[in-house]
Amino acid sequence: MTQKTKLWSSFKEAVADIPDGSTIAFGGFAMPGTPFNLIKALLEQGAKRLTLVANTTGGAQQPRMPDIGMLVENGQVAKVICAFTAATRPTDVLPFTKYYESGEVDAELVPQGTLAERMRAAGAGIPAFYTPTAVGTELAEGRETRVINGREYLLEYALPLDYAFIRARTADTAGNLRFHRAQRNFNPVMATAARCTIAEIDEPIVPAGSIDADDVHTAGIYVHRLVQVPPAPEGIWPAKRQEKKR
Amino acid sequence: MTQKTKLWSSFKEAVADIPDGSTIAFGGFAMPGTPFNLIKALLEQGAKRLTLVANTTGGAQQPRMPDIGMLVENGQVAKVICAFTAATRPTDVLPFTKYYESGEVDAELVPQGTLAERMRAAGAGIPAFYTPTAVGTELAEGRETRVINGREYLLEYALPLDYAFIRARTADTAGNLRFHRAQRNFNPVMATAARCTIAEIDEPIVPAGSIDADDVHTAGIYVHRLVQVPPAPEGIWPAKRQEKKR
Amino acid sequence: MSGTKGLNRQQMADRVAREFQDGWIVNLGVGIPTMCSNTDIGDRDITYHSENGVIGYGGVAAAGEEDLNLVNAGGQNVTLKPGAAVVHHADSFGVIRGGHIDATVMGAYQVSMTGDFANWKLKGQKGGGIGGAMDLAACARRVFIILEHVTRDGSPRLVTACDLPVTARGVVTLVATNYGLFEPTGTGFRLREIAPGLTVDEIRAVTGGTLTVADGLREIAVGG
Amino acid sequence: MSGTKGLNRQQMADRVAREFQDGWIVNLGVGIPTMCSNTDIGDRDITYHSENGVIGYGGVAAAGEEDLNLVNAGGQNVTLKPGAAVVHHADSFGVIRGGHIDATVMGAYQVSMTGDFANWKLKGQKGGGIGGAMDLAACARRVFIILEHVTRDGSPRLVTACDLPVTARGVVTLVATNYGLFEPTGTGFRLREIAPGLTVDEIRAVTGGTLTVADGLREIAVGG
Repeated sequence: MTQKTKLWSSFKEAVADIPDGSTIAFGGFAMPGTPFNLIKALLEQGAKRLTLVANTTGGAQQPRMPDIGMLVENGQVAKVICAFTAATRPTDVLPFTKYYESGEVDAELVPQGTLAERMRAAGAGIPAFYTPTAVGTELAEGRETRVINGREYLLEYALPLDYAFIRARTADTAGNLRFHRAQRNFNPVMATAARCTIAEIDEPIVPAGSIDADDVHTAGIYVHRLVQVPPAPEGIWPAKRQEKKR
Repeated sequence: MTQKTKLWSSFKEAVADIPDGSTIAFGGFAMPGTPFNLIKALLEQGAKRLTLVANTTGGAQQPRMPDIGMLVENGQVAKVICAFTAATRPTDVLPFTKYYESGEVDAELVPQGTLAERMRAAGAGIPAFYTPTAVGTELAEGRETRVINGREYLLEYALPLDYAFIRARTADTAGNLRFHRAQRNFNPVMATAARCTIAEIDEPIVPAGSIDADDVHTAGIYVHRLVQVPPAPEGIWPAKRQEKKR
Repeated sequence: MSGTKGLNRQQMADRVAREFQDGWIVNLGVGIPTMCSNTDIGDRDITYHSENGVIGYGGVAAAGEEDLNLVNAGGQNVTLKPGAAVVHHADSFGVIRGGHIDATVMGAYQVSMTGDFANWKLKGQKGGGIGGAMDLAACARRVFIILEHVTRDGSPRLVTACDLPVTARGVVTLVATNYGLFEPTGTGFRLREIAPGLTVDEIRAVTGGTLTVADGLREIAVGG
Repeated sequence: MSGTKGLNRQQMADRVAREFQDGWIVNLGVGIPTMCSNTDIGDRDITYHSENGVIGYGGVAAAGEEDLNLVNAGGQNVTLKPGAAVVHHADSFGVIRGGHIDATVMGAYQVSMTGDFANWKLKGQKGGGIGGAMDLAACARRVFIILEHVTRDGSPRLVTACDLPVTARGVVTLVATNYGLFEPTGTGFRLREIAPGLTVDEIRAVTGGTLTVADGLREIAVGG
């Protein structure tokens, strides 16, 4: 099940079997590490009633790249679990926001660190943990807290995934990954939490053993499908953000 | 407080200010990554009533290297938190065992993964978490458990440290570390959990920027004091284990 | 921002940045807080941490020299300083939650006299934009806030109690506005330094709770 | 071990190793379980994981070619297979606790008919040697045990209930002894395969609970 079978020849094939109702996480923070090509393939594949997990739903910046908001606009999404249902600046607008406000799509708003830790917990077999984050806020209302050593903490549960869509710089045929700079972000964490991790890879995939064991960022045991990103325009690559006038 | 002040010229100076009653963790799993030179320096420094945290107390293998058992024999230790108070093979004997059995030194026996996770939690601001490990065993007797999604879990608390003694292959002047192979083990985890991390380094310490940001195993923000290990016999290096006849 | 009284955006950021001590690890929020990294604070060595796991980033990359895979929390293409390290998101929030951030600087809509603040949700809004703000607010050793002293309609942003949903309670230790530098006292705010051209009475009129004034009140140094 | 009936140590390990399926991630405990990596199971690709964070280690290093910083859980100097990766201890037990280990093979003092087993503490001992055994036992997808069928004084090690402190409860799915291959059934043990030279009655006499026998009971293939 290693080597040959981890290499997939197209994004279309790599997402073809994803069933309706799946929970799928998307790596990426701003542009780096965002699996643009897998998002595009999922838009075309058409799976429905999805629960999506990501830092944000996208679309506040220009140029607009394939994002979760497009999956929402495409009618594929039941719920989003994220740290932003609206943009931080009141003047920015996320395409997703109106679907949430109208009740068409559900959302669970989670602080970014709690979101990352809930997936780390799922991958590491921790069913629940306590955190100081969000204590005393609206997000903690009606929820279980506990005082430990004199401080109040909120109970949070693991967030397991069916699929993780991620992007890395380098991969070997065993599925070991390396990320470049801020490309890393949520990607290694999501890979551990998912039953099936699909990675889009910037560079040609190298033979197992080409990445030194000490230099691996995500172990191949967590990565199930690899697709190399073709050059633009066929493949989608991070673009330079257009700064808005304020 | 970076650059110059992270470089210490001797193990003796690096441990000189450690007060009685400190909680100190020691990296290492078998020989790799064990801070032999810092243990030796602490033996000479003489701090008392220490709580020590490590995988094991050492001394079951030959040749015997500086280990926690020696600190116990030297009368410096009040308590050990570890995964072995006795060896796995009944025929092996840990020098520590008799101090524990006689009640001279206290011990808290913790499953190895729980031990690692408790320190990871301390470093990551998680005061407590649930784990399936040790449920239904003697270690769980009288302790708080909780059923989550139909499975029983044990509540475990973070284990914060005053000091972490660790060993790495490479360091830069900012304190960024790289470990070689199985040298990594507990070391990066302990570094995050300690108020002060002291690292003994195999190779000459390189200028900040010499280790690429993508290749750092432990970020310099977690490392406070660096001492380069001198060549043997002045410095202590892993030795080839002598296999016992069975 | 033109037309507002007192300090401009960069001057507010400058005043906060001058609080940073040598060796600190600092997280700067999106917007004005980012400008703290422009301030000249001599040879103090500050490590800037970004939520996405970049520890030790430097200035914004020069045009044409951007690495499109290297951004700060605001999505700007930045550079790395020597000694930088990259970690993943769970480890990055381990840095935050574990108390390893000496100071975080954030924007806000409101700060209360008890050190609560609000910056993630507008009145009547469903949902909001939390990002890493709640983690930083609850866990950084010091929470510094930069905001305009009054709203567009002239209401105080330094209030007795936040009427917007809070980000964290009792955590703010320092507030820089265009009018001055303040500390929440529990019963009001203490004016530590005043912006050029402002009077204490002017400030008192638009500040919630009791305004106390530091002995030998100094004017905030601007420029330089 | 000479003088014991039935399979020798390597043959017990061989029989368990032949259960490993292509693509599995396997953790081998110290002692006899380590010998599973010597077994020829054709071109099945097994990734061996060690508690200290080595994922994908290979055979023991040849004399003179040891890397003294590369050991397996037993402290032996091993090699790496192509595609190996190293992680730290918390991540390594994340692999275990997260259910990513397809099978763990351990030694034990006792296994009960309900799938409990004991391997960390002797009777009357204060403390013991847990290591990673409880994590592996509670969290691996399959727990396979290898042990001698009877104690030195001839008592069963496959028992109705462990009288030694258990490592985990209800987790063992397969047991290889020098007498045969067994599965705990809840009310006893099912003999799946028998060692050459043993009879069912001989085994029944030294096995706790009800011994049931697989249809068309096969002899364990040894050697080759």
